[in-house]
Amino acid sequence: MTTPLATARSDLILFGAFTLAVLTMPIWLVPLGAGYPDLMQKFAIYGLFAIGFNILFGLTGYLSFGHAAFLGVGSYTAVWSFKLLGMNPVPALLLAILLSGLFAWVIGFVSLRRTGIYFSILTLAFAQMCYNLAYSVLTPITNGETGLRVLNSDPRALDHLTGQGVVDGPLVSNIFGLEMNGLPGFYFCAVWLLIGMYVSIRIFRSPFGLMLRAIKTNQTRLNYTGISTRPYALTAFVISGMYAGLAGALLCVTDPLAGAERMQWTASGEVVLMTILGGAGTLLGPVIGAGLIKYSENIFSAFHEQTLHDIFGFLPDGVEGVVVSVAGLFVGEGWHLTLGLLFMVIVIFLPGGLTSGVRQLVQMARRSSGGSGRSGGDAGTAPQAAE
Amino acid sequence: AEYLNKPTGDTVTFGFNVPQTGAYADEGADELRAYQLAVKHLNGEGDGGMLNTMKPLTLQGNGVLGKKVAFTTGDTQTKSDAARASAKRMIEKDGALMITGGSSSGVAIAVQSLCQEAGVIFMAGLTHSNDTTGKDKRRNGFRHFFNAYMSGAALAPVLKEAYGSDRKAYHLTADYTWGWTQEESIKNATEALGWETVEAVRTPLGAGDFSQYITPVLNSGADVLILNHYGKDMVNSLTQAVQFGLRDKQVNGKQFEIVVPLYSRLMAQGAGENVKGIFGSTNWHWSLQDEGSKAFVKSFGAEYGFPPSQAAHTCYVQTLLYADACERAGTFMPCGVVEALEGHEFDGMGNGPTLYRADDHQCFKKVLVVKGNENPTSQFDLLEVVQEVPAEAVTYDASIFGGELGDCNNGV
Amino acid sequence: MDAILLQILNGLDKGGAYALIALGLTLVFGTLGVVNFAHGALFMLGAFCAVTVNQVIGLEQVTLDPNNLTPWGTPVEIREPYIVSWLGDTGHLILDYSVPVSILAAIPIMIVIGFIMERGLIQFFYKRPHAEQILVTFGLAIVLQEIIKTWFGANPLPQSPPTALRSAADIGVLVGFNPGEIVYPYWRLVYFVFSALVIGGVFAFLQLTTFGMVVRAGMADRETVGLLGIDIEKRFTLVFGLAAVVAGLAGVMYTPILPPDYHMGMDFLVLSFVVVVVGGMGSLPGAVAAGFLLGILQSFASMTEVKSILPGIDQIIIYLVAVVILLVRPRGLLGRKGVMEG
Amino acid sequence: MGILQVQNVNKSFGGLKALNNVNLDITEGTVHAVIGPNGAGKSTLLNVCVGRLVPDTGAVLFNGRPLTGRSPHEINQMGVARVFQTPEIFADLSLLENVVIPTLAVRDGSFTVNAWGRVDNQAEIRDRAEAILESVGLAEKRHHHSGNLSRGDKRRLELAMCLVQEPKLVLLDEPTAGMSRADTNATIDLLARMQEEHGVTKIIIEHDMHVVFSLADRVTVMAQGTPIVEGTPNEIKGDPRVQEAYLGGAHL
Amino acid sequence: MTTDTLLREDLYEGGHAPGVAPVRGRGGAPAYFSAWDLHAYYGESYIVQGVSFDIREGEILALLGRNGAGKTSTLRAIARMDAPGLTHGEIWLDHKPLHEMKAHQAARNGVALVPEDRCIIPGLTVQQNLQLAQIAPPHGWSLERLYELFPRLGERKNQEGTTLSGGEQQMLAIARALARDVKLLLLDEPYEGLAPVIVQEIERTLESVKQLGMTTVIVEQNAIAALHLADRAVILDMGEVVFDGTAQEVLDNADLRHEYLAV
Ligand SMILES: Nc1ncnc2c1ncn2[C@@H]1O[C@H](COP(=O)(O)OP(=O)(O)OP(=O)(O)O)[C@@H](O)[C@H]1O
Ligand SMILES: Nc1ncnc2c1ncn2[C@@H]1O[C@H](COP(=O)(O)OP(=O)(O)OP(=O)(O)O)[C@@H](O)[C@H]1O
Ligand SMILES: [Mg+2]
Ligand SMILES: [Mg+2]
Repeated sequence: MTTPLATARSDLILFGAFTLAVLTMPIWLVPLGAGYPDLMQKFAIYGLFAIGFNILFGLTGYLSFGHAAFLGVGSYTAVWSFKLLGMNPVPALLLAILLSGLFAWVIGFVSLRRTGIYFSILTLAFAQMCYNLAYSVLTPITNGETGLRVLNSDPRALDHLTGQGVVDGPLVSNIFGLEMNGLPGFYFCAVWLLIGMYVSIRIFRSPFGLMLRAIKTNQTRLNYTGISTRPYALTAFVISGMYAGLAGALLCVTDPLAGAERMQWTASGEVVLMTILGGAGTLLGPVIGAGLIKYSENIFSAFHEQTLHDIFGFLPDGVEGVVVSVAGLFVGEGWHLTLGLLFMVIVIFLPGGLTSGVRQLVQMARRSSGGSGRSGGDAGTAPQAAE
Repeated sequence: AEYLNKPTGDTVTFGFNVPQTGAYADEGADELRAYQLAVKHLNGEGDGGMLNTMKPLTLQGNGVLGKKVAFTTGDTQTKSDAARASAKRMIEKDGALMITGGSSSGVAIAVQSLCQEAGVIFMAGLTHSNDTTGKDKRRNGFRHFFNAYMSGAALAPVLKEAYGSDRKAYHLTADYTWGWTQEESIKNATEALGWETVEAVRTPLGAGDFSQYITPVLNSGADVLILNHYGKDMVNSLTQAVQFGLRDKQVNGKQFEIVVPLYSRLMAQGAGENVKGIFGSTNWHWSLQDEGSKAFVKSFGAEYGFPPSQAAHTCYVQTLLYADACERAGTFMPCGVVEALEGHEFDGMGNGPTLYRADDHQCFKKVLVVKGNENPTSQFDLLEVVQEVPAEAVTYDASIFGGELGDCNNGV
Repeated sequence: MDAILLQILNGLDKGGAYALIALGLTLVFGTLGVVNFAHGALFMLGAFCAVTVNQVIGLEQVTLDPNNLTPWGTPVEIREPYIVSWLGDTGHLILDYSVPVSILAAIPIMIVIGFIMERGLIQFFYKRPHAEQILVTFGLAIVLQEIIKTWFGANPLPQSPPTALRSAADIGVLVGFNPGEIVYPYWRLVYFVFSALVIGGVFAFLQLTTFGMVVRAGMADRETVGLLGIDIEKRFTLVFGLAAVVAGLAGVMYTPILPPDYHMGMDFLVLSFVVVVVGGMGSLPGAVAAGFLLGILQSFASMTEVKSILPGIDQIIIYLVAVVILLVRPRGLLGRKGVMEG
Repeated sequence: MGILQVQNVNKSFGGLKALNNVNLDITEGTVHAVIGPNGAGKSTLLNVCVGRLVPDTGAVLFNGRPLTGRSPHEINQMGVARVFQTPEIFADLSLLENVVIPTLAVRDGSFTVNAWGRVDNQAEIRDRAEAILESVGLAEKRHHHSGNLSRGDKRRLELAMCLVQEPKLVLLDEPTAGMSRADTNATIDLLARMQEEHGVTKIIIEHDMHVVFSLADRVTVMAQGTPIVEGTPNEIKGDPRVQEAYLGGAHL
Repeated sequence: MTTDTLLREDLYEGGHAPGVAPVRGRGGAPAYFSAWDLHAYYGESYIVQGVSFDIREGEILALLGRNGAGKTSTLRAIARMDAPGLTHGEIWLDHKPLHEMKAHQAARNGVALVPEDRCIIPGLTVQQNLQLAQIAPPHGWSLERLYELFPRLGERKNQEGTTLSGGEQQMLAIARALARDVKLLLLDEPYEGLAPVIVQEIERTLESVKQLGMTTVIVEQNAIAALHLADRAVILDMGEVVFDGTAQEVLDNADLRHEYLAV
């Protein structure tokens, strides 16, 4: 976690390994049953969302419970950009980043007057207001419960200018004809994930990142050190809001529909859980947490009795029946149970989340095999790379 | 391939996308039961259910077009995003050719447009908004369930008969698209009878406690309360309205009444004895005595030990209709199926002779007006069918709700 | 006038419920410093205590009537509650009063649940960061609600108040209104009185007893209290049990108003946190005050007159008020300095 | 006119008058000690100077510019640094980072988004930070987690964090409380050395008379919110009022 | 050979049978209090590294050493606080195995720690702070008697404890310890941050505590003051005992003082 020893080289290795892992996802995810475009897109998008959230929460310690609002703003902006300008994702993403940044600035400006749980509740309140209004009163802008979609009758000015206006299939976001669904969609998101990750690494190692971490540990001292904390926190808030907006827009690039539930508190809670689960304040943790939650959401819920019977078919009949009915409690309609247990198990046994928990385990193993002395005590306090 | 996910092996995969978590999980579970039963029947197992009563019938009872039916399930969580993600998984990973299910209109519309874009068929489950086959209709999407307009059209004459034509109605409406379309439809239908609408108040989704919306009804001069709520909202608002003594009140010299335009047995169960004597409409009820209903109730009851809900019914029927259309079209190609379903007339599925209207992919059939049973003989016997309103009485001009079907999409 | 009075009644009633739920949450937070996302689940478990009691007393003897078949071919079941066949009218009476009776059962059950939760899980999280407390208690909440769902299904299970309290009271007449103008359900009045009693009881307990003093001291500095020979953990367990009972009773008594389902805890979770925070983290009077304040404001915001000026205001009022209050008063209505600000 | 002037400052907490019409004039380049019994208002006086508390009446001038009403970071940017009675450090960060932050604050001002450069590439910042750690004797521990330091070490770290900023005025609230004799002596040396090298003005609150008399050029004695005596250390030692109110029978 | 190995072998020759209070080497009399080979960690930091010493009844022991030597940690380990965690070692007080207890049990068995930062409980009055000490048995002095010893506290008994001045808070912390039936009083830097007048006052208090014959461990930076009060001295360095002897020996041994105490 400590910066000075996380050398530029180790960061580069980290980033290289991450890039490789992301780009080869369509290969190594197949045996896990997750190698289909939609889920991989979700991994990338929610990973991005969590990385951004982590810049705020992991570094400054400000726990926002309303980040879904920016995801929603990003989505709505993207769809409006599709509707008005055309199906090219680039203006949509830029506008989404811009607008969600603006939103974050306004909400952050107000919320950051408070700290701790008071801040969390302020952000939650803003997000819930956005959600409730988007669901009902703001229907002319958001299309309410049904969700905002692109229609053939929309102006799409740029498309018409470039002669791509008349489409006789579904309207899909595309860059010069390359449609952003399926694998191309995934790679498009993956590139953004990598950019997001790189920026995050830079921020972690920069003086700015150091200031953010100082905010987390002692604001009083920082103030008496001549630093005005509010603008730093606000910048972090805006940056993470922009990440959220970008993620929201990518959701619409791969699937041009923006729904209000994206802004509900459960969605905000989800990114909080992703980050803590993976390890707040670590570089990779949030992405891993996001992957884990999205994976269980999509894969565990897809099991049903039939699949279970197929899986446990090798067992003797009586045993199979029992196993299937027990396993049935955890998958299909019981997948929430699995998720809940997963949260509990990870946080109980791996404090600090998956990544830091695993790291601690490794250290513990190393310590019990190595000797310990007074300096051994320092091993725990000595700096390590962020992952 | 000539169309997306063309089955190459000896099975064809259907995607059953139902709410497994959230407020509609029980409804989702019942839908899933119906789907599994339908798959059984299609594959020639079990007693065949409605395959014995469906007319016309081309299915052979050996799967569809000679391929066994396999299925994949997913959780919509009653959220558009989750539902679409789950449907995409079915299409992209599991190779589903047809997606069906759902328990709310928002989700149905979202998944329907996804299926349109992806190029598979969507057979809607429980969705009651006019929009599903109105302004948001799609060529690849089909709805068997009735809608808010039909509820209004079916209910109005019965209400007039029971409560007279001089009534003042107060609406409480769930503040989202389905609530609005229902409020509009019921308002139009009742105002046509001569009823006056005193007030229509929007309530937030999931308000829980509705007391602050109910007290103003007390002294508003209204003598009928219409609850445009569904699911938990309906259970809560009805329970609370009854507690506030609304049904014991006399207003304008008349007995105060409550109406719940869209009923379901599962919801009625949640509201308990508060539903007694309250009018509403439903798509189907297990106590119907036609051959199709009897066959379905029998095989469902034998399998699971209790009668099916209307959601189960519509899902079961949709699956059979889709399979039959493939069989008739001789292909799973979406455009072929669309053609086979459009304008298709059939019978023996529980609601009398039915038409899948080509203009908007909406089924036109009998609608049931029901009333909370005063003396239930069992825990399932909560609703009593007051009237089976014939299809002609609820049919409307397809153009009134706007929307475009567009072209069918094969996904390639 | 009558409309306003009715809305005040609504607000008080709603406020009572909010306050009661927030009270337990604050108690746990203030004493143990634990952000308990499973508090809503305790509320839900309380409600399901009522359901279970009702099902247990209402346990039915099933006889099959072979002459009468269901449409799917099995014999029709004739059910009669054992309690009625054994006790006759008294049985009916007990069944009728199943919700109040459940209180008796809910108290020990909730204490046990509270103890198990605290000893088995929460105690290990006293010193962990709030974020991890959130994660683990949220996980627990999900697990609890899923267990309830597996057992009881997802559909609401209606509970009736006793017949005598089922209708509405014409309380307007008592203060000179015309008959029928101010009527309010008996059960809601009962609920209001009940919440006032419970809140008062908890306050008296913490302010006036030595136990309360120790607990307050433990809230402030558990380490030092331990140095004085006091086993604070034991008392914390008791406090957690108390909070569980308060939440559970709130749930039991709420069942006739809101038919319980497995998700009701989550539905109340966010709201109860907002109430607690608006009241000021760790302040019991704050939680109560905020509960009533938000309840009343919500009622007023729902009036058609208000909504016609500000459409949608009833959907956001709670959050709007929360924002305003937190901006005007940094630590909520009555919050203490330094609590949960880091 | 001195570098810091406290003019007629009053401050009450409820009924308690913590500062009662305090006037003080600190000459540039001197070490000024403030002593007095517990609860005399010494820490309160410092808090008023750095903007943590707002005085009820009166003003504090730094180089002729008012400090009252400014926020703490502005006051620091003007060149006033402060060591707290209970050490305020960045407990989650390493010692090195703890001193890097104030160094950056001097270089970059109160707010600069410098999100692209790597901290470890900024040689001059690191060098300065390491040098200061060296001079307070914490160099070895520079990669340790500062939250695990003993209290004495935390004090020294905090001192380093202030000194690295090269402020014009340092306010020290009991810099050696809880320090062992050895460390106290080391701290005295350090402060004396800084004084020689940079001539930074200091205000020191101390109960340890050894420290006071080794370092201070002038001493103000406070009691019950008011300065009662001011003078050189030797004048103070002999003053009977001081003996009675503060020193008791302690031999110096 | 380092001092401490010498001392260990000298003092604890042969160790002791498990479950029985160790017998003090010197003089053969059973120790009233003994700490045997304590090892303690803060998380992963190894802080107390095999500390052993013992005390006779009524003796006052000065525990000295420079900052970070582990004095506070040792006291906390003896009082059985959660941190640092004791991983190894035995602590016996009046034949009771403290190492098997938690903080509150140790307190019930006669350990009273006056912590470094006094830890007056916010929100409670002076009187309530004292009452709190008398909730768990066994009780020590009555409140009346305490107010007699500390008249300043009697005057302020209804004031909130945390608003007292530093010196008064220190008195309250000591009084709070005496309100319990103390067999072993642990004082962590009782003079810190106090004005000389107050230091003298506390010194007088401790003198009178000494007259009562209370077994005491005092940790103090002001080594000379502590040594004047104490009978014996133990010096810690880097978490280990480097000296164990009489207070007079330290006062006499300038080298020792210079090396470990810098006085
Ligand atoms: N925030 C506050 N609220 C209420 N009273 C306060 C506050 N801060 C200080 N006081 C009171 O003001 C008086 C002066 O306190 P101050 O901390 O300035 O004393 P001091 O001279 O620094 O004493 P010490 O040497 O013990 O640190 C004390 O009686 C203290 O209780
Ligand atoms: N909570 C803690 N976590 C980790 N390490 C700690 C903690 N508290 C103290 N330490 C470390 O333990 C060692 C001994 O600390 P301790 O407080 O016991 O020393 P001390 O002798 O009392 O010093 P001082 O005279 O400065 O109070 C120090 O190196 C310190 O860094
Ligand atoms: Mg002070
Ligand atoms: Mg210490």
